[in-house]
Amino acid sequence: MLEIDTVTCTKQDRCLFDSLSFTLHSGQIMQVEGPNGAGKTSLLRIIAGFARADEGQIRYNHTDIREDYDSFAAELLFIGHKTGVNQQLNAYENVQYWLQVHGAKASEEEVYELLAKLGLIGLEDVPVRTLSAGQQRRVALVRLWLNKAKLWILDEPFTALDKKGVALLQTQFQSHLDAGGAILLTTHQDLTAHFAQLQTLTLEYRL
Amino acid sequence: MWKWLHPYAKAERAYQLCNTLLPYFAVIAVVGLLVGWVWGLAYAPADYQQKDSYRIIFIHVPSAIWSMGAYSSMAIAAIIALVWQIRNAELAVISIAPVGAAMTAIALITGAAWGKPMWGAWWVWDARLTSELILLFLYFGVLSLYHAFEDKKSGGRAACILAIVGVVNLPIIHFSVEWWNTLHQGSTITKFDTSAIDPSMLWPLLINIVAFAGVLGVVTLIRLKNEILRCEQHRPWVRELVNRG
Amino acid sequence: MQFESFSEFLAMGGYGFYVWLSFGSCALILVGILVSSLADGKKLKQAVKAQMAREARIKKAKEESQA
Amino acid sequence: MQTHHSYWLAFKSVYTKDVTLAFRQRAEIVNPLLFFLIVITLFPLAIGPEPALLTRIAPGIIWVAALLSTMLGLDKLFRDDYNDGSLEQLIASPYPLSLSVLAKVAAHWTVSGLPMVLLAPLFALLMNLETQSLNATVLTLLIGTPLLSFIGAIGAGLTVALQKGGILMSLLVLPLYIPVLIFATSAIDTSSMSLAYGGQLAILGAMLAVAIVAAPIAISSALRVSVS
Repeated sequence: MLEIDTVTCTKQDRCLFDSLSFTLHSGQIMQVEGPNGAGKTSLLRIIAGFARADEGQIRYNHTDIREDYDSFAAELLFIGHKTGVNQQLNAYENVQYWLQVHGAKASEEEVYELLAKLGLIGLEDVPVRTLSAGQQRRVALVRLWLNKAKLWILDEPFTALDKKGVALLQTQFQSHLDAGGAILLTTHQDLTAHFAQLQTLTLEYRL
Repeated sequence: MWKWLHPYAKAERAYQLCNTLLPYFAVIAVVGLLVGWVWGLAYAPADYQQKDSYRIIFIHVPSAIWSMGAYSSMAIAAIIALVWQIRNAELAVISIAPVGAAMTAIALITGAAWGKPMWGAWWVWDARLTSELILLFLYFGVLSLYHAFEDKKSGGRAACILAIVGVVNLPIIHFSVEWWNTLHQGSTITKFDTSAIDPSMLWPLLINIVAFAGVLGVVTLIRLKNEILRCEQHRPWVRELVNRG
Repeated sequence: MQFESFSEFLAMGGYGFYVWLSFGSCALILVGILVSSLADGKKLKQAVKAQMAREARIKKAKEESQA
Repeated sequence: MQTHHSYWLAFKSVYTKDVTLAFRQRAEIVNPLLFFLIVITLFPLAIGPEPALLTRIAPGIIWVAALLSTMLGLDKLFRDDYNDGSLEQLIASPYPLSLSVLAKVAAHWTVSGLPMVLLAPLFALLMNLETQSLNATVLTLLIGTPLLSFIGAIGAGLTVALQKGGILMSLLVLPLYIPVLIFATSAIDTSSMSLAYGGQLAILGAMLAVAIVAAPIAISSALRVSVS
């Protein structure tokens, strides 16, 4: 499904990785590991098409993502360090806005139900800036239940989540994989116990 | 592995190309300026109206022409850089900009120095001078945008976009300023009636125009060489080059 | 030659100040940008040399500590 | 949840979000307007209150003030979206980025340009402009301020990733505003002489048409560079 072909990235004269190649098929989950500054986030941003690789190609279903980025984007769900949750809007508005911008629609009950599932009962209509970091993160993670994307790219999705939240997320990961999706994520958590089919990619810090 | 080496070869080749071209431009610049200035200053006849003050034309017109020429070549390089994603073209944009800005500055200073004896004022809101001033602002914009980015790759691409936006706007700005000028009927005295120019003045002028192109080429090539070295400084070929010379 | 003497050449028919100001500032700007570009290139090459020397020193120190 | 592709809906939601946010923090709308008003007030105080003189310089003052107060809101145009990651989400959406950008520029105009158009009669009054010039002022502002938003958004997109982008943005954008300034002020000038100013309006309109087509492309490529 996703092919990374000899991708090279240098940042400020430092080579983060060179000639990196791997593939990710549907139903697979891959964890990118490595110390801080090894280029995990840079790699995810290159694959999501935000940043440009110095060399190499990212292909999705055998076409370069740059050729038809919008149809690639329709199959992509990206949640980064910056989650894209607006501080002034409330949780419900944030979810609805995101859905509309991504060409989807959900009923009010559906959204409220999901917000409740993620432990945001009673916080649906207060500005997000008044919520805690973990709660803000959950507002963004609602998207995992509200998308038809095949490929999920998640940068540290478990940050600021409690144990219950982590478990909830892992269940959702599993159902996404079962439905034929693919996940590429970075995390410092050990996921081997939860996903039998877990692949790991280790990036080293280079000088 | 080969794919890895490919771009280095490209940068290296571009560097060598600069080196091959440099002497030709240098000869044009040095010989052209020498002949053009001596001819223009000492041998060309004085203008019957403006007397010897018209001699400023021999640097004012070439610098004004190449201030625009440099901007257009910069914009062409920017389009190449963005459409075909060629890093060397991006570096060319960054290399041309300061030289173009210098040309614009020369055109402005000589224009002012010519304006004082002709119009009695250092600065007159004449259409051509005003356009040159705005052009200088556009050059400064490109340069300061590039230098504001810490990541020079993003800075280069941002500068390219701005250069293209600028070149789209330049004719509009030029036209609007010309139009504004006729509207307000400020100083419409043409400095020099170009249609009636005598060959004895035209030849040194043409030589100077060519010479200024040579200067533009020389300085741009030197700067381009620097920029290539700067972004390739960790590559083996640069180290070899430094060791050799 | 349009001028009888050198002093006449300098005077430029009374416009000497403006003419020489123009040509002078033009020469100054062009020489300035040329020299600064050349100096920049020289500095860059020196920086590369310094970097190579630094790496050589590190390598040497490593070899010595191993030996 | 169901997929529901609609360009119009996507445009509308981006537009509504920006306008809603601006109305929630009313200072964002009010402050540039107050700035506009204060700048205009300063001129008679500096130059003198003779009605004839004011009439003569009014077009220039109104338009320079309009340029400057548009700049105030521009810095914020993409800043919040860049900081909270919404910009990345817009890029990684199935809709073209140009569409969202168009919506954001439209929203910026609604909260910055449109109020100026509505308040133009007041400024014309302050500057001793006559009725025919008042019409011209309103019309030029109506066509000209969207142009300012479009051109300014290019600068805002290029500088959004920079910490101190604000001043740099003015440096990039103001020279590009010159044609708008020239044609708009000349239209008002011409109208004060009771002459037809349709030509200038047509040129402004043509520039706006070009901007609607070309600027979103430039803005979205600028944003892609800033995000990378």
